[in-house]
Amino acid sequence: MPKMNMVQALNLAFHQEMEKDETVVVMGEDVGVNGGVFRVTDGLYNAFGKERVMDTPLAESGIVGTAIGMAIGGLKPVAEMQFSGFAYIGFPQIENNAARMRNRSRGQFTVPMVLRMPYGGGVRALEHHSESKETYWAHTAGIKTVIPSGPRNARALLVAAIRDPDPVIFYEPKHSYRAFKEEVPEAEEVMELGKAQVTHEGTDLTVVTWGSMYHQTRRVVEEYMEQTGVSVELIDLLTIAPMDYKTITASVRKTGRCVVVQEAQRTLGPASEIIALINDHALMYLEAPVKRVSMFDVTMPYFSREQMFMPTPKQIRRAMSETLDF
Amino acid sequence: MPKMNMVQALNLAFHQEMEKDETVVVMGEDVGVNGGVFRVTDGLYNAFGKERVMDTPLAESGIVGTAIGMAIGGLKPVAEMQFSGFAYIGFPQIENNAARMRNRSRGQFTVPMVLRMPYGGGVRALEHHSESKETYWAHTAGIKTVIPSGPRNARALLVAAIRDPDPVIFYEPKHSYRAFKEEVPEAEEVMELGKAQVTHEGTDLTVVTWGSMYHQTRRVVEEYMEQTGVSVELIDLLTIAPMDYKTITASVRKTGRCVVVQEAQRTLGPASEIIALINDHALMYLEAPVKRVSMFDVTMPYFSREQMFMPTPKQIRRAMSETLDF
Amino acid sequence: MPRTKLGPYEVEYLQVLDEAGKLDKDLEPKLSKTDLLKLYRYMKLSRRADERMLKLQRQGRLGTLPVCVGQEASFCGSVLAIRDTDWFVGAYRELGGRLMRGEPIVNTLLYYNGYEEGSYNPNNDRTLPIQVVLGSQTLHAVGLAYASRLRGEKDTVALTILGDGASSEGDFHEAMNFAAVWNTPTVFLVQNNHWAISTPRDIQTKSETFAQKAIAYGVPGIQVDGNDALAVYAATAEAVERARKGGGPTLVEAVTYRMLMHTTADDPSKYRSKEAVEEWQVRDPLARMFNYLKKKKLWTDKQEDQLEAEIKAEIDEAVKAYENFTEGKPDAPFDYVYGEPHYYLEEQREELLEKIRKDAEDA
Amino acid sequence: MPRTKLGPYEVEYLQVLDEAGKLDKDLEPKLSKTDLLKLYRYMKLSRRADERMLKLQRQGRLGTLPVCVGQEASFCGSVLAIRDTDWFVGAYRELGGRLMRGEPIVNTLLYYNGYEEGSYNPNNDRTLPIQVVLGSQTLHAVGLAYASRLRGEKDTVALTILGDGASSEGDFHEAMNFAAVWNTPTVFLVQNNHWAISTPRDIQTKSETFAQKAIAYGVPGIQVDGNDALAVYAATAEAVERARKGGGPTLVEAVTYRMLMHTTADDPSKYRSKEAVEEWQVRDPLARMFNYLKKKKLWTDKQEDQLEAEIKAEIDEAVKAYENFTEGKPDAPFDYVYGEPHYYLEEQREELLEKIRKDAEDA
Ligand SMILES: Cc1ncc(C[n+]2csc(CCOP(=O)(O)OP(=O)(O)O)c2C)c(N)n1
Ligand SMILES: Cc1ncc(C[n+]2csc(CCOP(=O)(O)OP(=O)(O)O)c2C)c(N)n1
Ligand SMILES: [Mg+2]
Ligand SMILES: [Mg+2]
Repeated sequence: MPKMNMVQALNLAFHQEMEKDETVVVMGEDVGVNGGVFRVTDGLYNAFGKERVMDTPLAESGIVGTAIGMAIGGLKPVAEMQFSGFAYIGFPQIENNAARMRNRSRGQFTVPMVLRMPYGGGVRALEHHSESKETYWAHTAGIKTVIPSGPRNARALLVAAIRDPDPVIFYEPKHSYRAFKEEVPEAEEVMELGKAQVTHEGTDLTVVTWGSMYHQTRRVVEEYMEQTGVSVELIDLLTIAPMDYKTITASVRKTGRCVVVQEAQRTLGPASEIIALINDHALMYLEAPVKRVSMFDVTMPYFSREQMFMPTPKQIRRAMSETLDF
Repeated sequence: MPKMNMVQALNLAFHQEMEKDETVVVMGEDVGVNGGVFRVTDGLYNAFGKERVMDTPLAESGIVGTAIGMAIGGLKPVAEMQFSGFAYIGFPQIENNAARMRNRSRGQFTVPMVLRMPYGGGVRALEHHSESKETYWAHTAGIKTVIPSGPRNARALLVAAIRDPDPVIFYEPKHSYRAFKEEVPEAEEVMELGKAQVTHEGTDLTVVTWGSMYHQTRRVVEEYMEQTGVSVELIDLLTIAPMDYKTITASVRKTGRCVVVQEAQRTLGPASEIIALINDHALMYLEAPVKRVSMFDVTMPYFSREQMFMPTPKQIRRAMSETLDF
Repeated sequence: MPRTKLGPYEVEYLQVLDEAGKLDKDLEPKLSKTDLLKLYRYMKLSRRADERMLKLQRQGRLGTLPVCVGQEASFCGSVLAIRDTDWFVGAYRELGGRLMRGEPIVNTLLYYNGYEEGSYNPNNDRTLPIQVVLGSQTLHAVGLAYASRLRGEKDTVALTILGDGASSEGDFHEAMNFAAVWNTPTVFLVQNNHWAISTPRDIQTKSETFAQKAIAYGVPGIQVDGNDALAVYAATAEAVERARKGGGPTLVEAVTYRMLMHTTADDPSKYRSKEAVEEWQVRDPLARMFNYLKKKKLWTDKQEDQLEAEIKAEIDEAVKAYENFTEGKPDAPFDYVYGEPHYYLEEQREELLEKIRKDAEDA
Repeated sequence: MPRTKLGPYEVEYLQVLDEAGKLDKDLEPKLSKTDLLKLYRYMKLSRRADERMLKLQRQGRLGTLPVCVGQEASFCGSVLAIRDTDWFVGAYRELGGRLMRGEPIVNTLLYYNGYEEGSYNPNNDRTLPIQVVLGSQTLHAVGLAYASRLRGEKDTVALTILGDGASSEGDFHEAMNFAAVWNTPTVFLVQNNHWAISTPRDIQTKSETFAQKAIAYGVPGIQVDGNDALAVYAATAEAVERARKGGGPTLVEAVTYRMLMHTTADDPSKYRSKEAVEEWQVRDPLARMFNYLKKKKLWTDKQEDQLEAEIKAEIDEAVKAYENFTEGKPDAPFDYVYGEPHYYLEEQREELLEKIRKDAEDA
């Protein structure tokens, strides 16, 4: 199997899906000739032409709103917001229209679109280029919010998102775009949306995370297990909403202890929902409070202070120890 | 003391505050000559003139964006979004600018503005007129999200919001606009933002709610106490963010049991954060899972089905019983 | 050297049949008798349906609703210019236009009584539901037009309607711009009825016309007498024709007037004088068409009476159907969250059903 | 009867000093020697600072940054037309304009190294920080102008700068519209540098000019040669003058060119040819000013050498200050969440400090 980074894996998904299904179109700022500022859509313009790979005017509501029209009209648009920090401009079209068209029209019209956007910190970027605001989307009924963590699942989830009959917000951890490679099969792979993945089975502690926090956390977990012999169950959430809470609560019922690691700000980040679901379905199994490791309730600082505000490996490790020792 | 409904009480706050401070200005769609579609700003146009009470063009981002400019420029704009369901169009200006200007400019510029909007269901209105999406705002650092529950606190909180040095989202429970009257003193009253209120002290069960759910819940609680002799502590949250969690966790430490009633959809509604904070600070005091009573994870249905999807009094009562009997 | 001028940029103005009934023969569109009578019929149906709904609302039998009285020429005239296979992307103040698209009257009644069951058009799957979020639909029309072209439907167009107020929204700007840059077959019709709730047109924009906003996007713009159904038809038909031939989008401004309240929740006496409204009474689009048809010998008073009776029966029937409507299943909203079920939503559906059961038991 | 025309609507075009150095005496603005030299000085300072920052960035000593090379006439010419007490509301591609507002070079360096410490202007409290969210600042300029007027500052104006790309955002539309309706003293300057990252101007809008977008709002529009500092100054000064006198907003389009990459993260060879850029080399705004000043006997080669040396020293000093900058307290972001402390935030501040402490201990 060829080894690919996440950008290459996403690009592969595009090439194969657009080859297979000519209703798939790609649009956004600089996604065409330039191949996207992160090169995720590289080569598509030449391969599929400017009618299917559109460099749009600079207007996020316009991109989302026209994509909604295209989706209703029989296409499968995959629109890019250049950074998630600018996606709020497209948010009204998502909340007011994309998320509601199926209900509003009693199923007569549907919006099979994907809205991709790079999110998250750690890349020394300017203001608005480092946020993790998946909550805004996950709190919106009628859409799905998906966050891959590595090249292989990014590719398989993007294919699923494109084929999904509903609007999917596809949050791409930009920090992981080129951070590492994985084997990605040439042959098609599709993962189910709305399902979390237990990547490491364990019995003493459940750790839940997603996106760019996944790999950082995985490294901490693996080192910790090696050094201490503790058995950790690690869950990669993959879909934020609708949430596969059963995978989490089944694990917590087994381990009795849980740490959630999120890059998002604390108040009303996805960890809050995970804790609420554990409360609903597994409270009496808890032997310690669920520990949340998260950004603080501040605007993401400019990059000189960014790393300090995001979860750090040592902090994750301490959270694990404290939860185990509680 | 005169008895007033919430619309009258808010109107009183405006008249007094605008009289006292000539930098306070009011703006929005139909807030001037017409006095607002709910008449909250009635009479202001005649009293203070069109320069301070502006009927704006129909553009929510424009309203919020120009209000931000006014606030930076030394005014205290109070802008209305006609319904919270259209406020998403102003959301990018709030997230990208209002919430960040203090940090971005290291305090050189601040945005003392209030963004008022009626929210919530139960008034037989059209699509987009019945949502409770306080989470979007509460998950945004740098702003405050405030929800009054009755005429008296609405007035006192609006005054506080206008005087607050930062952007305040002021969610008005439209269902309670004219539902009942309270005594509201003519003399100025100001309540502190960021503080919850224990409206009924009790020892057996904590019930937390806010906004238009408060009065429905209060009635259930009072009836329940009368009929069963159970002692319930009822908390009116009033500010969603920054959250006064200590009032909640102190209560739960005492009662060991908690029900949260929210009109918002379940996933990532404020109840999730309340549960997470109880987990953080009072988990070991819990004798039963915290019970959340909420809307479901669907788009708010059109009004014929709306009531069924919102928390009902009987459902709240059952939640209380189940939590007590757990 | 003087400073140089760029331009001049122009937009057009069109009136065919003026308020005194004077017809400009040169500009008269070539409409068949069938089309003319269809146009008139739907204008009338729209008016009568509005009147009935207003009555039902006042009796507490419908929720809040907008009426379209006075604007019939504008939405019926424009919708007449498109085919059933074209896309129609309206707002909410174009009842007769929707009826021309085949929407059953009963659906409108259900819609305004809070039922999703009424918010789609079972007879035409290229008519988008009522759009409450002002201006946002204009972008959908651009996307739909784009999709049709890309999918090889060479001559499908999308007609979108918005209000004068909605033109202030950023989405309108972005839609005009995308349509122009992509050269999509999209026709934008601004129903300038002079009011956005209580906000008069002059607080909405400083430009003399809405039509001239086309210049910002490098596309044709035309202002028409929006109470002149022939002018609205002619301008829209021309724009549609251009769009079908690959000539891109057009902005049409139909100058009309909102004769009644914004919605039944609104009290216009708070903000406008009776005189302002009376001025427009004489420009009534229905009377104008009636006189035109009579002059053309296409219509008689007897036919008029017959039509009124027919329409009354049609509306009566719809009201009956509406009153006999039996509510669908309470958990229906769960059917329209996602196209494929997710267990967590299914659990919540069960919770809802249990809640309804228990609430009934506890009664 | 023919269909009637509305309009004509016009916008103007202005060039004072063409690329061959030909001056139109009639149009030459009356600028003092001091002002002319100030203008030239800041254009040069901007260019040299850009060049140095680019070098620092390539050495890994700065984060991603945009440079402004080639556009100096546009932002320096326009900023020269406003007073320190006017509001300046820019985007990010107007370095020289910011320097004219008194912003220390070191602040720019800190900003592009990820420090909020550099994102404000300690020497002028009417200059808004760099705005990354395209177009959103234009609304702030309208609100600021409104506030100044309401607070009795009769002649304060707000100048806002945006790019050709940003003009596609809905916020630009809403800002123009609000400014026009409220008649605020706001001057909008579109720096049309032909590119928005890789997106060429023709994919941004179909209109021939950006200036004509003014027509949509019923306000004056003017297109100027954006590499001609005199023309930019003259057009802006005229617009500012009109605004001060209560004449409302103006849209100025400065036609210029982005000579280098979008930001240091961008590779323009992916999407544009060298020839396209070369075409613009001959229109360099600095060379044009240099020749003009020499012809006017206001400048000599010797003065030029002196200026270069001065500027080099100034930049060197800023770089030194930047390199000696000692980081402020790590919890500073907590100081700027709210104006008044809330206990939950203060607890989180403590948590951060403890985390930093423990992370260090665990090392
Ligand atoms: C985005 C948005 N903002 C506000 C509203 C509330 N609202 C409903 S109708 C209306 C006025 C609309 O005026 P116009 O566009 O001229 O259409 P008309 O009602 O005159 O047909 C307003 C402000 C809304 N529905 N959507
Ligand atoms: C709202 C928003 N969308 C997208 C971006 C990403 N982005 C940064 S600069 C840029 C191009 C801007 O072009 P233009 O407005 O012409 O300004 P220029 O860079 O040419 O000065 C884009 C798309 C952004 N910063 N803000
Ligand atoms: Mg209108
Ligand atoms: Mg540009």
